[in-house]
Amino acid sequence: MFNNLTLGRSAQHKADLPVGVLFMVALAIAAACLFLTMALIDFGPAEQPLVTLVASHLEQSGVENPVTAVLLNFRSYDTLLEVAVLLIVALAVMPANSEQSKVRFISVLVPTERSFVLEAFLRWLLPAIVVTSGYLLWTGAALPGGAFQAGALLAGAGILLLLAGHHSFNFNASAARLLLVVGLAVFLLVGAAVILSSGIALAYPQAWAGILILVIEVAATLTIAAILVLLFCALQVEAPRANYEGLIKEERP
Amino acid sequence: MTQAMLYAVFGIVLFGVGLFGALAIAHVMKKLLAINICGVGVFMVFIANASSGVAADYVPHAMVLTGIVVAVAGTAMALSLVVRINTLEQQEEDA
Amino acid sequence: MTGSELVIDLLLGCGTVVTAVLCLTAKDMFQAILLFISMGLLVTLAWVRLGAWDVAIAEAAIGAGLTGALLIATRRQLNC
Amino acid sequence: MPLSDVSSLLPLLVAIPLTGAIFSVLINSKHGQVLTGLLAALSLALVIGVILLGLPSDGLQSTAVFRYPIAGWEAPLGIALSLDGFSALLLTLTTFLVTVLTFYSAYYFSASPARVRFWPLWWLLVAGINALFLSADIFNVYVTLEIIGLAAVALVALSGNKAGLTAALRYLLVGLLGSLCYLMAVALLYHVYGTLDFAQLAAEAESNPLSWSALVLITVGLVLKTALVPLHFWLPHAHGSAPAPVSAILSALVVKASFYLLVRFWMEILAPAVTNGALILLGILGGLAILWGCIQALRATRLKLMVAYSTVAQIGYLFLLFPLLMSAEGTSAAQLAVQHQSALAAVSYFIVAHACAKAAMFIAAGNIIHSLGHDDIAKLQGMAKYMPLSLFTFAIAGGSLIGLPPSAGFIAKWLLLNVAIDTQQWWWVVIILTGGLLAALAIFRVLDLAFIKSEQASEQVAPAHWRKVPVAMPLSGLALALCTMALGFNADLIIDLITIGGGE
Repeated sequence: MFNNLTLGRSAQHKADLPVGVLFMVALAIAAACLFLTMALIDFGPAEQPLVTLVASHLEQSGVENPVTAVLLNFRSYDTLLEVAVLLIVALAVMPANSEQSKVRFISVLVPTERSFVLEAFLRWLLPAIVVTSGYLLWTGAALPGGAFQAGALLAGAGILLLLAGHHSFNFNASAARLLLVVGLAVFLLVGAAVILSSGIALAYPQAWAGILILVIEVAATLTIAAILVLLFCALQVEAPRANYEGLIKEERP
Repeated sequence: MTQAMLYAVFGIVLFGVGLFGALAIAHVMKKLLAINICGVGVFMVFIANASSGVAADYVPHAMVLTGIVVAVAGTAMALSLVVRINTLEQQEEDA
Repeated sequence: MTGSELVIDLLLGCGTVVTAVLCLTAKDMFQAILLFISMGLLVTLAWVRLGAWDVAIAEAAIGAGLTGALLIATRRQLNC
Repeated sequence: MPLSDVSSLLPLLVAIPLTGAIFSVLINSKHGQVLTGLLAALSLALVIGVILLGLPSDGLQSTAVFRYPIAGWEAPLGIALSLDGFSALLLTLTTFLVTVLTFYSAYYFSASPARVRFWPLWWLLVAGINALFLSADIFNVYVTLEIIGLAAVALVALSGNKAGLTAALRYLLVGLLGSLCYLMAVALLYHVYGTLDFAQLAAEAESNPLSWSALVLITVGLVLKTALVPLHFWLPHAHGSAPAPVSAILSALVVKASFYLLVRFWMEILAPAVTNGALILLGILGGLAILWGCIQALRATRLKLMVAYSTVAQIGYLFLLFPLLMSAEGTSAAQLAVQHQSALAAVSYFIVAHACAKAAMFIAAGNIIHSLGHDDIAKLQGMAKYMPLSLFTFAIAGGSLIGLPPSAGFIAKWLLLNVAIDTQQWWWVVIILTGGLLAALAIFRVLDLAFIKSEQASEQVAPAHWRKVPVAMPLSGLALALCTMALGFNADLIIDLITIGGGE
């Protein structure tokens, strides 16, 4: 089932298993799903005790949006580990060439081919995106939205910038590496610092909860945006690197 | 059949479709699509169950948000591996 | 639940499943990715129907948008 | 909040490796990263030492479980860390192995450009493993499983060649699928019981169709990650093509992490949903794994692949735990509890013995590759002359895997045999002994070749491309191998620890 992985130029859904086996697998999965469906319907709807618990503790959480309260206060530990997951992926896809750590994070370059539509579009869109992501982050406390949505939006701006061809990013630069870990680092620092007042890791003092959550979210947004742009860069290996080499010679005095 | 139940069933069906696809298809990118579909099915079961009571339960919403980010992280990692393997294969072909 | 709401939910659910199946059986990789993204958007609507606005925004931005962008970028590298 | 006891130290076990990871990203220099690593390992060892000293020492009478509610919210609203004897043992094992392997990696990666990414990923992996052993929340466990899975894949991919990358990709796909099965089970359990906390679930769980479904999904997902036959296909290549310290931690700890979870679910959380038939099924798969792994190890032509297949076999022994949990007719609850305790003690011993021995073996194999540039078994003839320490390590660790006295492997098998005989399941005795025999054949095949003197005197020159390794590298392997010996003489240490908080 997994021994025969094809990267294949063609997307043909060629199976590596005999039809008989596939049929059996399909049958087994269908039977299991049917059983699961019956069991779930049989059990019926459930009233969760957590609904009232979340509602009654929302005031102490420092935010008004219950999802944000769960993500960054009640179950903040999950979110902390989730930022660690993103860091792992960032490290895994980072370009292996560590010799470039002296090159700047963002460099300006002359694009090989210019797209005037995209450029004009960007001039208006970029500030709008940055403002909107800031707004998403800010409203995350009360309305739907938050660090991940804001980070994704900010990353979109970065990717557009990349596509326009005027800039390139070097994720081995110290500034970039700082950006990659700042979310996790701030989260850990805040989590440890509150021990001084409440005695328990990540237990924010109630009066400070709102502001601390915002601090964590801002740092997380930066990290998430940086990591998402890095992911996109990593999958575009050839294209930017071609004019990247030329850039280093030009940039250095 | 309530709305929540309906979506839960669709979630289970998506899970099954994705699972079968992930096992049966050899092409890596489609395997990855299948795994993602499988994940969407799981998320749908979470969210559907969360709305089955009188008031919405926000804890599964938070869990699904975490799940979505983890899923995209895994997908990105797999895709970067695919690209790197492909680059090596092309170098082999060129050599 | 009124009848028209049930129809919307049924259509959304069936649409999601059908798009998923089409995505996995598509011959062309680009087509498969587009179908995957459309499935993401349908699922986003489903989250809205279920009252999960946060999840809907995240699904549209990350689940459909970002994953789609990554998939298309990879496909361009692979030429498949 | 009275947190003056050892539980206040629990978050440190996750925070220290995470901090280590952050500093290894920020500090790019070689010495900085190594220094960070050694400091992190040292502080982990210190913390675990203090925790062990703080544990109650009254053995069987104690039912203490230490809990730490993170963010100050008690379950079910918040997430708790918890520590009992079983997790304390595994955390101690993790800390010990990580310390040795960090020391080894400092040398192994000293000249490799991969070190820049190795160190942060290494510490993130350690954070994931520690977080998993500490977690008392089934969704939190999912996140830790993903940390472990993704970090492990990234570490396997460090080898950078096509075989390594393909193995990593396969490992990743399998891991993602396994995690999703697990996550589906979390959705079901949360729907039914309204909580994610281990203890609360265990108190409320009952035998109903949704519990069965959840147990099946969890088992399929985790068995995939633990690589039990027939779902082991991804393991040999992933473990066989990774850099040596990575192979060592994958075989020694990562597969054990998902096995630990299986034990938690089958013995505690979903115990009411477990049936005798299911226990026997897992046992049969375990038996098959022992035989199949040993046979493949015998047929392997590469040393690391052989060691990896031996892991497949050793995982099989772990799954013999499950049939030994079966209750015979007429056994009282107290008798059953004692039986469970002794079965778990035997398997815990097995985990520790195998972890040390396998890490030692992968280190030895890594040294051999470092020296020779290959690990072709057929070309190892007479190599003992050039790499005496590494091959000596290989021999001692091999002895423990076979189960020769006085090694820890011997005690582990002896304990397992005892439980099998006590519960009158003699057929496992046959399989355990056959497995030992086959393992002996595989290991002596290598040793025979390596220690034999070449017939022709002309071949007594050093092989081409031979490189001397820093003496610290074989020494760290030897230290681990000697540990398996030392544990053989001090069996009580582990068995006392495992009984803490194990009162059922």
